Parts: sequence; C-alpha cells; structure tokens
Amino acid sequence: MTPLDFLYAAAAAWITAALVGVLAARTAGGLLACCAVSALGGVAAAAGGGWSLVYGDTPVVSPGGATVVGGPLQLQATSLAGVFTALLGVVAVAIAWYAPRYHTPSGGTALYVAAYNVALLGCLAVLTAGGMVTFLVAWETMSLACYLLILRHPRAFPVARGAFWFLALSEAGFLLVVAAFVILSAKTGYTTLAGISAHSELVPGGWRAAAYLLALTGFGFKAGLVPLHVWLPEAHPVAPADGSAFLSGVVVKMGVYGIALFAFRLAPPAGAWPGLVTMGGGAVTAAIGILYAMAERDIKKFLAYSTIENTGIIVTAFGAAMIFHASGQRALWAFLLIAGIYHVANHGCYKTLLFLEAGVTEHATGTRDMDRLGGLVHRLPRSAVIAFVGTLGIAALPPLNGFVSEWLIFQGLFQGFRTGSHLTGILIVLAAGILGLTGGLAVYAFVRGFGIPYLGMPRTRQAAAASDDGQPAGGPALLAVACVALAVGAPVVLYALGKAARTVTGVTLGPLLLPGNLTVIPAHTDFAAFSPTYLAVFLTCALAVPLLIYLAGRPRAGSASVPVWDGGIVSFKPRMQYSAMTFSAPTRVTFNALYRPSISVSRPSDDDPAGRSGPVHYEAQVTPAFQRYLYRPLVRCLEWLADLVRPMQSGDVNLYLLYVFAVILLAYLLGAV
Amino acid sequence: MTLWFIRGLRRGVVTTRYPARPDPSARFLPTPPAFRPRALTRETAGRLAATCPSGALRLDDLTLVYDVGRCTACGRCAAEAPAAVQSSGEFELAATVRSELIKRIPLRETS
Amino acid sequence: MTTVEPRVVPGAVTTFQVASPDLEAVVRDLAGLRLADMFAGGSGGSSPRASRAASNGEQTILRLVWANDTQGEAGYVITETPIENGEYPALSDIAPAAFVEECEIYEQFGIRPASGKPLNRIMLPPHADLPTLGRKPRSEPEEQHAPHLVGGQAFEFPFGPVRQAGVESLYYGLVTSGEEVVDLYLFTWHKHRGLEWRLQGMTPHDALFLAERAEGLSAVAMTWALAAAAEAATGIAPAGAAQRTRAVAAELERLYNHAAAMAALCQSTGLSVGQSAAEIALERLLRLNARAFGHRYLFGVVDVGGASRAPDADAIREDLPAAYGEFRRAADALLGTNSFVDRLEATGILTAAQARGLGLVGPVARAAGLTADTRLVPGGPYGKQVTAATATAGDVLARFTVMLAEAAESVRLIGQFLDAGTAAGTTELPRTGGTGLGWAESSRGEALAWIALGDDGRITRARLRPASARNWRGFDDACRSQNVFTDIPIIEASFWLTAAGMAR
Amino acid sequence: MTAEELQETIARQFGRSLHIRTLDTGSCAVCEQEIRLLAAPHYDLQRLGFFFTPAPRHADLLLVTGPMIRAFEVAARKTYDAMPGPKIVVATGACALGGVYPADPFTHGTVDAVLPVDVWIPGCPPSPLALLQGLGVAVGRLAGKVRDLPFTVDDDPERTRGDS
Repeated sequence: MTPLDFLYAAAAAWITAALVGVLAARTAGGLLACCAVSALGGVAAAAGGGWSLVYGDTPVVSPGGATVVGGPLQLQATSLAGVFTALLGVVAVAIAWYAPRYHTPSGGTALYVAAYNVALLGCLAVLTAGGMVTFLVAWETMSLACYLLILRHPRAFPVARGAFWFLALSEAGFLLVVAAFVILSAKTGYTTLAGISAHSELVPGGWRAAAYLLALTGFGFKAGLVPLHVWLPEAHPVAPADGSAFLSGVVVKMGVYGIALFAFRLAPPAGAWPGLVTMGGGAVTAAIGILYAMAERDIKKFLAYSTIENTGIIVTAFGAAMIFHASGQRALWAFLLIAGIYHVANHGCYKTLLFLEAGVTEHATGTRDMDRLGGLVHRLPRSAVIAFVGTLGIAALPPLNGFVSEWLIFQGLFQGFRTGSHLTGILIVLAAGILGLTGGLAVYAFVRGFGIPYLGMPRTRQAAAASDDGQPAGGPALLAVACVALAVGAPVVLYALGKAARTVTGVTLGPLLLPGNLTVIPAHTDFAAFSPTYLAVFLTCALAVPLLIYLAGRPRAGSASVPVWDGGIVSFKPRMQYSAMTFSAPTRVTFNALYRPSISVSRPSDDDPAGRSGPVHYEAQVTPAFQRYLYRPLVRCLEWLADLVRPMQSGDVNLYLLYVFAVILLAYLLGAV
Repeated sequence: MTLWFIRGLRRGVVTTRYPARPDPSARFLPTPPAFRPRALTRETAGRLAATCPSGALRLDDLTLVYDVGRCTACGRCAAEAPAAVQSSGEFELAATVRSELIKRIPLRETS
Repeated sequence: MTTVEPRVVPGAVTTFQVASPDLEAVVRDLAGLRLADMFAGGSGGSSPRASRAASNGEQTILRLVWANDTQGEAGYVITETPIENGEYPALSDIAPAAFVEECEIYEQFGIRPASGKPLNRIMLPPHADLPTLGRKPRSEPEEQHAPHLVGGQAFEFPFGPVRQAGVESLYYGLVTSGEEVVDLYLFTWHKHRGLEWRLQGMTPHDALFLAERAEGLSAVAMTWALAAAAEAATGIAPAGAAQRTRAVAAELERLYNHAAAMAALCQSTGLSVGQSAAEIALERLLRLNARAFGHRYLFGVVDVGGASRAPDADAIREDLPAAYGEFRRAADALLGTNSFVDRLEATGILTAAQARGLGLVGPVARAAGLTADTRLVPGGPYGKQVTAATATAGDVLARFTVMLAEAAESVRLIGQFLDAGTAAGTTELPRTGGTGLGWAESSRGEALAWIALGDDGRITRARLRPASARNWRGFDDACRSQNVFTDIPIIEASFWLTAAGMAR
Repeated sequence: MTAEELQETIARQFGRSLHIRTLDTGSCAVCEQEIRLLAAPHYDLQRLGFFFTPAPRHADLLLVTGPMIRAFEVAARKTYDAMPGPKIVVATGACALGGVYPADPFTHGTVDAVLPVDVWIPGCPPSPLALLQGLGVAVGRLAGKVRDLPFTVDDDPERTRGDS
C-alpha cells in the first residue's frame, strides 16, 4: 500500500465524475452525483498527497505497461508533489461542495463539470508523472481542460478573449518546457524524472542553466510571473467562480511546482545567479502584482492580481533557497523550500475561498464592481464571516496561516548575511525589503477588498437587495477551517514538510525547525523563534482584553447612545462614503509613473456655465502597461510575419503538390548525406 | 515671525478687564429703553406698542408689558416718544429664567 | 406690445416692455450689459394691463435688471415681460448669470425656463410646504431639481451644515477623488427665512427692520437700497446731508467688513498673529461705529426718505485715523509676510470672462478686472469722486489688494462727506403707489432692491438682492479652478459672503 | 435639573473650563461675527477658561443664534443630542428670543421651541461684553442682574440711570 494507491483511487473517481458529468449533469441530481464522486476523489487525493509527504518518493511504476503517445505511462508519488497533491484534493472537495448550489443544471454545465474533472485529473497526472512524456501529456491535458472550463459562456467576447489569452500563453510556455525536458533527457539519457535527477551530474553547467531558465520561463507563464502574467486578470473574471478559484488555487500552483521541480529535484543549476534571477523575478512580480491589485475595482481581477503577488512571494523564497544552496547554506536552502511550499498550501486555501465568496457576491448582487456593492455584511453574514477569515489570511495578519508562512519566508531572507558574499546578502535583504513593501500594500489592499464590499452602506439597489439564503457556504467554510488549521497546526505541518524536504534535499532540519513545545525556529537557533499555536491562542485571548476594559470602565449611571455626529445633515447618502478607488487614490498618486492613469471627468458645470448641478462622474483608468507596451507590439510583429508568408498560401493545388515534392526531396537528400 | 513678535510687543495689551472691572467701551453700546412712568400715558403706550417692530411692547390695561428679550434696542420707541423713553444704559441682560426678562411698566393713571 | 430697443440712460433707471417672444433677442442685444438681477411678480403702476392681469393671478411679470458699469454712463435698464403660459425662454443658456434667479423664480412662482433642463435647489427646503410669493411649482421640486449623483471613482465629502464654531450654517457637497476637488455645490436653504414673503404688506419704514437683517453684515447697503427703491417709487429725493449720512455709514460698513475679511483670511491660512492684528483693527472700527452711530453694525441708521441718526462727526474724526492705522499696519505686515502672500497668490482664480458671464459684483468682480461699482452711477452722494479699485489677476491676493485699496478710499470719502456736512432727518413719503429700483454698494458688491407699492403705500412686492446672492455662484467655480483641498477656506474668506444673504 | 443645579455640576465637573459649540439656526451673520470676536484680543475668551470647539462631542455649552428655522430643526436636534450631558443651551440674540421673527411656517420664532434653553442673552446683536456676561451667568460665576432692573426712570433728570 503506497500513497500512489490513493492517487489511483482519486484518478478513478475523477474519471467517473467526468463521465457522470457529461452524461447526467443536465439534471440537479446528476450534477449532485458528479460533484459527490469528485469530492470522493478529492478526499483520496488529499490523503495520498498528505501521506506522500512523510512516506517519501515511491518507485516509478508504469501500470499495466500502458503507453501515452508512444511513451510508457510512468507514475510516481513524490514528497515534493505531496503538498500540491494534498492542496489539489482539498480544493477539489471544497469546489465539489460549492458547485451544486452555484451552477444551474444545463447542457453547458454538464460539459463544464466534465472539463473541470478532466482538469483535476490532468493536474493529478502532472503531480504524479514519473516520466517526461507522461508529464508533458498531462500538462497539455490540464491546459486544454482549463481552456474549456474558462469557456463556460463562449458567446461573450470577453470570455473568448480571456480564454484565448490563457491558451496562447500556456502553449508558448509549453514549448519552452518541452525544450527544457529535451535538454535534460538528452544529456542524461533518461526519460524518467527520477532517472534524470539521479544522473543530473552528467548535465554540463551551461546546459543545466539553459534548461532551468527555459523551465522558469515556461512554467512562469502558468505561474504568472511578471511579465508573463497577463492571462490571469483576463481569464479569471470571465470563468465561473469555482473555475477561477480552481485556476488560482491549483493551476497556477502547477507552474510553481514545475519551477520547484527544476530548481530542486531534476538538475538544480549551479552557481548563485540562477537563484538571483529567480528571486529578482519573484520580488518584482510580488510588488507589481499587488500594485495593480490596488487599482482594480472588479473583485475577481483584484484577486487575480493578488494571486500574481503571492506567486511572486513563493518564487522569491525558492530563488533565495537556491542562492543559499549555491553558497553552501544547506539548512537555509531546505528551510526556504519548506517556507515557500507552506505558502503554496496557504495561498491555495484562502485564495480559493475568496474566489468562491466573490462568486457568492456576484450571484447575490449581479455585479463584481466593488463600487457598486457595500453593506453586504448585514445581507450576507455567513459569507462575510468566511471571507473575513480568508482576508485575514491573505493579508498575512496573525494569527492566520498567511502570517506563519510569510514569517518563515522573511526569517529566511533576513539571514541573507549567511551567504558569505556581501553582494548576494544585500540583494537578498533587498528582496526582503520589496516583500515588506508588498506585505504592507497587501494589508492596505485587503482592508479595501473587504471593507468596500462588505462594510458601509449599499451603493446600489442590487447590493441592498442581496440575500444569504440559497447561497453556497459549505465549500468556503471548509477552506476557512483549513486556513485556521494551517495556522494553529503549523508545527504538525512543518514536521511533515521537514520530512518532505529531507527527501528532496537530503537535509535533516529536525530540531533546527521544531525544537519542540510547538516552537518554530528558522534553521538557526541563534536567530529567531516563535510559536504560531501559542500566538493564535494568545491573540484569541487578547481579543477579550478590550471587552474586559469596556466592562470594567462602562458608566455605572445610565448612558445615552446617540448616532454618530454627521454635521447635522438630514441623512447620510451612499454617495458620501469612501469608494474603492478613492480609498486607493494615495497609492495611485504615489505610483503614478507605473499606473499612467487616464483621467476623465464629466460634470454638468463643464458644458453648462450656468452651474446647473447634476450627476458628476470621475474616472481614472489605469493603463495596462504590459498588455500595451509588451504584448501589443509582439502581436503586431507576428501579424507582420504572417503577412510575409501569406503568398505561399495561394490555394493552388499544384503549388501545394510542388511543396510536398520539395519537402520529400529534401528529406531524401538529408538521408543520403 | 520675528516681525510679528516685535509688532505684538509694541502693540501691548488691549484685552478688556471685564468682568473684573467695567469696560469703558460699553458706554456706546445700544441699550434697551427705560421708561418714565410719569410721562407714560395710555395713549403714548399705545403708540409705543404699535411702533415697536419686534413686538417687545404690549399694552395690558394699566401696565406696559416690556419684554427685554425681544427688544432689539432699535431706538424707534425713543424716537416716537422722547419724553417717555430713554436709553437704560444696561447691557448685562443675561437671564436664567425667561420671565425675568419681562417687565411690567405701570402707566400714569389718567383722570 | 412692440419692442423698443432698450438704451441705458446714465444715472437713471429706464424701463421697457418686452413681449415674451422677443425676450430672447433682447437679451442677446443687451449682452454687453451686466445682468444684475432677475425676478418675477409684482404688479406695478408702470403697466396697468400687467397689474390687472397679475392681480387676478393668470399672469406673472418677469423683470430683468441690466446694469451698465462703464464709468460715466453707468445706469440701469429694466425689461418687463408678462409671462402667460408658465414658461419663458431659457435665458441662462444665453446669459448664465440668470440661472440662480431662474431657480428662485421656479420655486416661488412655478414658472420655469422653456429649456426644461433641471434646476438647482436654492431656497425651498426639501419636503417643506412653505408659503411662496406666487403659485407653487406645478410639479414636485424633487422631480425638477437636478439630482446630486456621484459616479465613478469619486465620492461626496459632506461638510456642514453645522460647520466649525462661529460660522454660519452652510452645506458643502465636496466631490473629491480622494486627492483633488472634482466638483463642489452648496446648500443654503436651511437659512431661508422668507423675507421677501414677509415684506409684502409692510410699509417701507417697517420693511427696513427686516431688510437690515437680510444680511446683517451689509445692513446699511441693504436698507439704503430698499429706502432708495421706496423713494424712487414715490418720486421723492432725500436731502443731501441725509444722503451723505447714509454714505458715511456705508463706508464705515465697508471698512469693518474688509477688516473682518482680512481676519478671516489670516485664520484660513493659519496665521493667528495676523488674525489677532486684524481683529484688533476690526474691534476698533466696530467701537467707532458704536460711538458714531450708536450701533456696532450700524443698524437703524438708514430710514426711508433720509437717515434716522446723524453720525458723531467729531468721534469719527477722532477715532478713525487710529482705527484705520491699526488696519493699515496689519495689512502692511501681512503683505510683508511671504508665507501668507504665497498662499494667496494664484489661489481661487476667477477670470474676467467668468465674472462677466456670471454677473459677479464687488471686490470679486473688480479683482478680475471688471469695474462693477454702483458708486459710479451718477447722482447720489458720491458724485464723480469715487475711483473704483481694480486688479487683473482674479486670485485671492488680487481680491485682498482690492479690499485694501477700497479701505483707503473709504477713509478718504468719509472725510469728504463729514466736511460736506451730515445730518439726520427724513422726508415724509407720499402715500402713492409705484415701483422703483434702489441700489447701494455694500462691501460685497452691489446690493439691489426693487419695490412695488400699492396705492395705500404698502409693499405689494419687494425684491431684495444682496451681493451674496450673486457671488456665491462664483465661489464653486473658483474652488474648482484648482485641485487643492485646503484652498477652499481661503477662497471662502476672500469672497467674504454670508449664507444669510444668499437664502434670505 | 434646574439651571442652578446644572451650574453647580458644571463648576464641579469641568473645573471652570468650558467648551462652547456655536449653532446658527438662521441668524443674519452678525451674531456670528460678535461670537468670533469673543476669541479676539479685545475680549480673549480663553483667559476665562472658555474654549470654542467644532465638535459637539467635546462641547459643554451650546450657543444658539437665530430664530430656529424649521428646515434646520433636524440639524439643531442632532447637534444637541451629540453633546454629552450635563449641557447648557444659551439662546443668543433677539432672533433666538423671538424678537424678530414670529412662529410661522418658516421659523419656530424662538429657540426654546426646540431646545431646552438655560440662559437667555438679549441684544441685537448681543455685544461681546453682553456675551461674556451671559457666559458668566451660564456657569454661575456672575449673578444675573436683569431680574432686579425695573427699566423705569423717575422724573428727576439728574438721577436717571443710563445717562450716568
């Protein structure tokens, strides 16, 4: 019995779910059944992933000698993939719990859930692929299935465009990944991942670096590294809520897994500079991601940009880990790997949660525009509470899980001085500084992201009419529990991760990570320590202090409570409260160079000198710099090339026959030589 | 700012000593009227009540009811009947009970 | 009726009948003049047919008051237009200055411009059933008044009506994007005391009592304008000495108002030492008022047909130099304080075009380069000896310098009037009907009053238009002209208007 | 509580330092000018321990001017309710005491039609000195003397009050 058996069960469950979905999800019962089966698969995957953390890598097996596109189907459950697999399982359960209430049974839904379960299967296959062919096939399956689930409502143009962005970029990435694999297997002569990593010393340094950079870029497209990130804000808003939750919670993490695979397992590149490149890219990604998030009113786009930010944080940790490895700090190498992977798990949980709640909001109010919401805490109390947990987590506020993993990452980065070289040390601390800025902005952004939609007064009639009943709550609630568990149970998680890290890196942190009594140490006993569990307990108790103070200090005599002082106006109007964009106006002004907002004001007094009052409208549109200044020229250049080769496509059959003949002739000549 | 500081020193203190001491500038303040009952016939009082723009004067058969609170010290009554009305010179008129401000002025008994 | 081409007769008020269809063309012709006021109602002796019609309420007379400000031929033109069908040409599209009055007329008489565009709320509070001068608006004001909606990435910062201590109640809707002032509008309806409604049926003498409380800080100008209107209506002229008495009071009023404005400017720029210096001058000027006229704010000085009190000339000659010396020293010290002057420069700019288009008056208009000063109108006590101080920059500093120049001019004028001799005493008004226009220059600018007397000598319709009613309109444009939040109090101080005058 | 008790409470609780919130319920802007002058060098309210505050939450005394326009009643009540007790309301000026506007659809005519007034200060406008005296009376530092003033003069022109 190995973790792999659980994963077989999960795969079987999801295949069944896909079949049930495509056949029966036109009816509510069928949809429910499909989701139930899918949930079972999720449980199995979670169990298998969790176990494989402590179990270690299983041998590579090819069940029944089956083959995929000419290559043997090679599977292996590894510790490195363990966290990703477990996360995949948990997300699958949550979404399966959520979907039946979110979707209305129909033909479209049937295809959608089928595609979704195939995507789950694809992800599982990517994580358990033991050979490169298997990996690549699984990767393509996942990408195509995701493309389909983004296309849930293909009529709308934005949907088609978002889906196309996704597909185009992931295909571009795929080619680079193929190249990276080809290099490694060609140099080592092995096609199994285990084989490649076992004989990685055969790969010369230059080729290693080339392969790694190819992989970093290729997977970076999926992971959303700036400037390869543009598909996230395009695809996330148009996909159904659980679809975009799946994209952010899992699919993006597949890219991260790929990077980890090449950075730590297959053939880790030599020298410090690949690490520096990775870390720099991660830090830039984090900062730019959160800055663009600040400028978004659409909740889902906002969350998508925040996903980019979190990917950046994870990749920064990986890069720093590589630097430490290059400078012989093996303990910190393993430690930062653990920290990064921990953040993967955390972000997977709360980002999925937030996307699911965004779906609830959109269902209840019909809009995703923060400036058309407000006051939802009174109308959607359940989702407000759940979303609040998720927000605390993603804003990295104690005692939630985001804080734990970011604390670990920071503690790792702060020990940059241990690299020996001053330059790298300074660069690492610089990256820590950028992450600090990012963290601060993230708190700011999520105060806004929670406060504007949930607090205050409803800004539109739809927001005022929102209602809680009939809205899915189970799935997000499960994830909220997971967030709390990941925070309070940090020592357990870290124990498991420590084991996994030993399997991957061969470093035994043991007491250097967990000296016992629920305390965590960042790899060096002389640096820092804290206990997430005690912190959580303490803060929960600390919440009681203000209450006690109030109870102690409350007036003995009768006290009157009067409404807040409003300058004596007749009544507050919704137009008198902070809007999402006015809240972030200071950032917009500070980082004007990045945003380059185009401001348009329309007020009656402009075209009417009499001073007639009336509706005032103010817009500051942020320029999507990368789309405009990087991708648009690229696309134009491609179109130009296409124009060049158009004359070949004359449509004349004889001409095509000539082409064929020429090609065959060329082949013969090459063969003869 | 030094310039302002020196100006201030040169300017000296202008603050009144009131309420510790009386303030000389109070002499010129407009003050509500005081009535001379001997000169206040019923007919005069009627004219006064009619001329008062703020309704501070009301004729109650043998007394002139004078509401100091309503009085704006506009001086129209004094202009109407200089013999019967003159300025009282009182400006400290704050009251904690409204009725303290309502005075009953006896009229001259007309035989 | 036929349209006569309206002409301005210097120093006089000429009235023309204009038929409703011709009104638009006439307004275009008169574009060279300043639209000083516009109001409805009030049957007058001038047009018996109109009076009959108006009395049985089938028809309202729309009156436009035009002013010619050019020195030498300054004068007024009134056009009377009977409105039958409850609509008149949309004048504010041609002459923006008409807009505020269009709104007032709609609220009071229920007749509106034909354009059908939404109107602003000026005086009638929402959901209040107040008596109006004419027929109530046909449709509920809520439907007619422009909605205040804030869209996109801005929000309305609600300020008031209960603002900082010691200022009038006034509501600003300050539309901001978090950093810049996008738009600004203000409500004064919670100070509407229905004065024009109260004045109906009063004798002009009693009316003065309320008129000086329409805008207490320009009581003399307001009462002078109303008294002059009554005198014009009954065709009498007060004695020269009484006229000079009024002028002395008006100039004293201008002095203390400019001192108060200076203090407010210092307060808004946070220069408390300057504020103290200005307030010392202000208090001394007020005490001078009390000593010279028996009232710190010069209430009850002006009377119909003359003046009810004579100034204590010796007191003025004795105290004015010292009091004005305080004022002058404070002003010089302020102009020598760079931090203060820099704050005022290029703040709240109003161009001459804006000022002319909106028919602004007083220091605000003069600081933009316009010579709008009713003291230049021939006749009256001033004669030809006034020089209107003007500036061109149109910013707060320009307004401040204009005020300082006017203060010096006032002191000079007061001396001249005292030498020429001042006295109390009134000329009795004959009990006849008629209509008349009166004006006076308050410290805020031209104060206008139009009065229609019935045959019993009582008021059938009185129109009070303090300068504030005009200049508030320029305030929000001045605030919108640049994007600094903290400039708004400075601009408000430099305008030195009252909400009381706006709401009446 | 009566004004006297209130004054004792004020003297005890505020240590003779009092914060004033002004409220304009439709005045003609002259009362506001006089109130502003209270803080000016000539009168210097602070020397007596009085301070102006823009926030009714910090205010102990409400200085009301104007005839209490009905459209403003909401704001007036809100301001009064926003003040913590014990609080004093001072009606300032002839408008506030009913001298200028009658009770009609526009105005209540007097302030005490809406707010419980503790001290009345006549005058149009009440000069800063009158306001100082009124504030002194409000906190029980000065005795209100108007109760004993007859506002009559006897015939003898030499000994008439007011001319002295």
